[in-house]
Amino acid sequence: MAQVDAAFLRRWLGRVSEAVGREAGRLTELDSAIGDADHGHNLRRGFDAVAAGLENEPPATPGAVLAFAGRTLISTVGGAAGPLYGTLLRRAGKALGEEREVPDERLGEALRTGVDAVGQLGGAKAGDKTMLDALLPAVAALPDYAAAAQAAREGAEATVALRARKGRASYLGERSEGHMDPGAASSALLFAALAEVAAGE
Amino acid sequence: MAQVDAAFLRRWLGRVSEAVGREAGRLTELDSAIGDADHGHNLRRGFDAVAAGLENEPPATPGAVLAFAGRTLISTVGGAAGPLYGTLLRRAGKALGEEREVPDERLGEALRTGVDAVGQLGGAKAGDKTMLDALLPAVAALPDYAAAAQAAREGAEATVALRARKGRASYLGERSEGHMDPGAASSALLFAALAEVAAGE
Amino acid sequence: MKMLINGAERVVADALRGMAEAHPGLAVDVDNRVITRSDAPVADKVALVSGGGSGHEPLHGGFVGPGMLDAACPGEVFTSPVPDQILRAATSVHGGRGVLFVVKNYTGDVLNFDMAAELAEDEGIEVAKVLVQDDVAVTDSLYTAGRRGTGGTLFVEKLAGAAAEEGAPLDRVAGLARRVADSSRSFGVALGAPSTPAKGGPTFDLPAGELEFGIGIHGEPGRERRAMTGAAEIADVSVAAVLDDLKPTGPLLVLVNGMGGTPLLELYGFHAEVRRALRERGAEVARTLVGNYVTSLDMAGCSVTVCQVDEELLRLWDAPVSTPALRWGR
Amino acid sequence: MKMLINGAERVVADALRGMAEAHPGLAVDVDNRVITRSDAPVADKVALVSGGGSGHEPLHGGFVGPGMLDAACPGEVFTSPVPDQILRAATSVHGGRGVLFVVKNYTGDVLNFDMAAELAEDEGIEVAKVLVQDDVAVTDSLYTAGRRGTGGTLFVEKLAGAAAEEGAPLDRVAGLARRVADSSRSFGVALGAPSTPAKGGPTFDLPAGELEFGIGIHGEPGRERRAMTGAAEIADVSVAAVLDDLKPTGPLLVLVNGMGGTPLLELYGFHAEVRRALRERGAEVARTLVGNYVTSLDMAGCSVTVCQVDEELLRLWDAPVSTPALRWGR
Ligand SMILES: Nc1ncnc2c1ncn2[C@@H]1O[C@H](COP(=O)(O)OP(=O)(O)O)[C@@H](O)[C@H]1O
Ligand SMILES: Nc1ncnc2c1ncn2[C@@H]1O[C@H](COP(=O)(O)OP(=O)(O)O)[C@@H](O)[C@H]1O
Ligand SMILES: [Mg+2]
Ligand SMILES: [Mg+2]
Ligand SMILES: [Mg+2]
Ligand SMILES: [Mg+2]
Repeated sequence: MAQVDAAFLRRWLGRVSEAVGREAGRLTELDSAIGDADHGHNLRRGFDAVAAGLENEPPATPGAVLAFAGRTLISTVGGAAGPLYGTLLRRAGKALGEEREVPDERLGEALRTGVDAVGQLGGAKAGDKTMLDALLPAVAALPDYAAAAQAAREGAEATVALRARKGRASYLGERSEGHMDPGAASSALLFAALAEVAAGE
Repeated sequence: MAQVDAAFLRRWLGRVSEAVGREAGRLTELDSAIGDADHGHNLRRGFDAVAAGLENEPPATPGAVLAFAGRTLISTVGGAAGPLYGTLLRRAGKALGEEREVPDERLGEALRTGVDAVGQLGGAKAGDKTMLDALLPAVAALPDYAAAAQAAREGAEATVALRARKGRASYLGERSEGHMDPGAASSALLFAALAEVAAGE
Repeated sequence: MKMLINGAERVVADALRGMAEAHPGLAVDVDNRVITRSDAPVADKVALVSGGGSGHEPLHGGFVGPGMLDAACPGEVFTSPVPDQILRAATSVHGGRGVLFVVKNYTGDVLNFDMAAELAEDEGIEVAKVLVQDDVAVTDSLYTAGRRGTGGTLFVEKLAGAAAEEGAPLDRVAGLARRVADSSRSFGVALGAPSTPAKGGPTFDLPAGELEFGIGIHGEPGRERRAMTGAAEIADVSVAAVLDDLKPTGPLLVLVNGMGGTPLLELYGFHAEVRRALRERGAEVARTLVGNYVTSLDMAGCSVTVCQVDEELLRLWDAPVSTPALRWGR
Repeated sequence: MKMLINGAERVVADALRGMAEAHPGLAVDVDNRVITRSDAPVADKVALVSGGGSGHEPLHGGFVGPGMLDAACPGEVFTSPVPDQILRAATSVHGGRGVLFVVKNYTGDVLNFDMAAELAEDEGIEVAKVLVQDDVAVTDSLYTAGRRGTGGTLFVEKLAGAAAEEGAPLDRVAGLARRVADSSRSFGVALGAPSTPAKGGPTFDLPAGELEFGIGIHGEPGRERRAMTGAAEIADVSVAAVLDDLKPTGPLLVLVNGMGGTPLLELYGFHAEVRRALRERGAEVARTLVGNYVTSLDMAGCSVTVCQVDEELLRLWDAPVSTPALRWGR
């Protein structure tokens, strides 16, 4: 596969919605250990809305799909994850412009732009025990989707040992160590879904 | 033994205070099943005050001992048991008059008068699952102290099967069945202590 | 069970010290356990005195102040106050026009207030009494101690307090209080048991999937256990219980009351269902109160109280009140 | 864990319906989740908008009304509101003199309010923001998201609300709000975890003999676990924490706040100990509030907030306020 179109990204986000629906309990459980026990349920609400919206009025370009998804997350999720994931997808969508098909490399670049925006918005860096610890290695491995999924998973696993410096887990200080960051865990789900959809092509 | 004096009754109430102190948890536990979980702690507060008061300024006549104990219970216990037990002892004390020694029979009559006053004040009858179910058979058996203690114990046991018609246990309707009435249980303690003190003479 | 206390024996005394320092409008006699308006006695006003076991806060101490109670006597947790205490309250707020005792119908409260009334009359104070017995979960018959007093107490204290503030004489205040008591009905539900300091833990066990229907405010088990259900059905049952008993023909005051351990967020949602249920049955609501007013320590649960009012009672409800827990107007 | 709800997804919407019917002084847009004063927009007045996750009631919706907030935006339970919602609140209460956003310092709240501020400014509304970050349990350093906003929010909303009501312009109201935020410090303790509808049970396990010190209001575990102790020691630790950080040189407003699941009886007793601890350290108390104001659902526990005030702030504190949860004056 060398080109992605709007349908591909719609399949991706549909699969994310399924995965988040399936894993909402686990994500909320992770958030209950070092946060406020809402991450899974918030994301499920958001991605349900994304999936429903994409089905009702499917945007025709890859950029429009991501921009729509980003806006929807921003206006339905709330909390920290809503603006962060929303910004990721909105910026990525913007970066893709209006083309009907883009090569894998362009999608990778766009998602890198989105992840950079997450860093700017939240002020977190690699190693702060946030979603970025899964997102950064994942987008670095693109356009190899399978490698990106694996990098995200490993990045999420590696957050277990870290001490949080951003988000509400940082309130716990050293007590935040020993738990996986919920946002990193959900980021891993995003890239697992991307790899699955890519592999299915 | 044929005569009781103030010292005898002070010994009795001192022993009641010990028994209630020891059994406060159990009485409160009984009250928690069909009431509001305070009976033991209320009585302990009251009989502690009675014992302390009798030690500080020991009244010289049997009547004065009981009247003092009754007044003290009324002003320290609260709840249903405070006025009821307080009235029992106050009326019994009044009935004993000013003599320095009275025969067992007179004490028995006085306590019967006190128990009658409990019935009048609270409006309960035998079989209503209250302290009266221990008190009535107990005073009927006086002046045989041992028989009175046994009658009170059996009366208390027999409340297990009854449905409450007075006090807060009555709110439970049939759910009050199967539990011993806490007030009947504490009445059994009173008469057990009386028998012990009498046997020790 | 963990509690924010210094020891079971000190709970009430500590709370009174804390109330004294929190509310400049109250005068608190910690040793004698009497809470009064700091401007008491108010001359030429009927004085209202209430009280009961502690653990129901803000009832009664939180309702002391202009427009409501003149004094409250808190007993030990879930234990009626003693006559000496009630007498002291009565004498210190008596303003020359008599005292009304507002008594919740529990054996202990009735006996202790009656004894206090005798003592007060011995001292030349005229005393009248109103018995609050609004809890429809209890069958009022020869086979019970009669209906319990619960949420309706707030209505009696507010409306009679307003009448007293207006200068009504004792018989009028007492008559009005009885009218309010007669027009009030309550029904309560528990999702869990409260924990008392004396017991050191929950007063009853409630299995995960079950509710207690028809509970009181003292950690007593209820009339009946039912399978856990949603707010809508709990509202239906509660509203049916109070309306079927009251059979109102006029507008209602409604109190949706939290028992202490139910979050206000849930209580508001429950209120929405109560209003729906009242609407479905054609009941007219004049005024509403939602919050923790007549509690049972940390019990999770709620109660619904309604009180039928006419124009006079509605005017008295809207009259100014200035207490720690209820405050409006002027 | 049993809850008085119709289902986790409906909790916030149901509560809003219930608030709408409880408080005639509020206008509640249930669909868009915006609570406003029913007389909004108030012409020629700076408008105050706040919001945050639900589960802290009465914060913020219970503080909407004359003398305090113009609008509140409740998010899902423990989840910041979304920008659209905040924007709608701002546009509907904007009275022509700008809007002040009162934001508790959490990543989610900050991001969503900032996005809303951009959108509002696009629509020509002048927006200022005050960040409440009063919780001394959190080290404010590069290694954290900064201090959380908790009890101090009440002081900011009340005092800035009073200044806005007096007609002060946006920069003055915002400056005053920041001064109050800078002068406020909080410290909280949990005896147990709250249960969220989404999780369906407690958000953390707390063994029988232990306390969480330095907790927030979102069911996060605290900084530290310690062995269970009495109210006196908990007060000592809490008071030391806030005073050592604030180092006050003037009189204080004091909020002794319940987290939702602690009985008011216990809270008053705790307040007595807080006052003792403040006295021992020579702190002067000007005004006090004791109750459940900034809660964490049904969490058992408490927090202590102090705010140093001068004459102007004290006057603003005493100024009339008329909201569901805070009401005095006129
Ligand atoms: N400043 C930040 N930068 C990047 N990611 C962050 C930041 N703050 C929080 N996060 C991510 O957000 C996740 C929490 O999301 P969520 O639970 O939905 O929000 P909230 O903390 O508001 O409840 C964290 O696990 C973390 O991965
Ligand atoms: N009307 C009554 N007549 C006689 N005894 C009663 C009556 N009501 C209650 N009691 C007794 O009082 C006991 C309860 O005492 P206690 O728990 O101290 O008071 P309360 O019910 O006020 O909490 C009951 O177990 C019962 O034996
Ligand atoms: Mg979270
Ligand atoms: Mg009892
Ligand atoms: Mg009792
Ligand atoms: Mg959250």
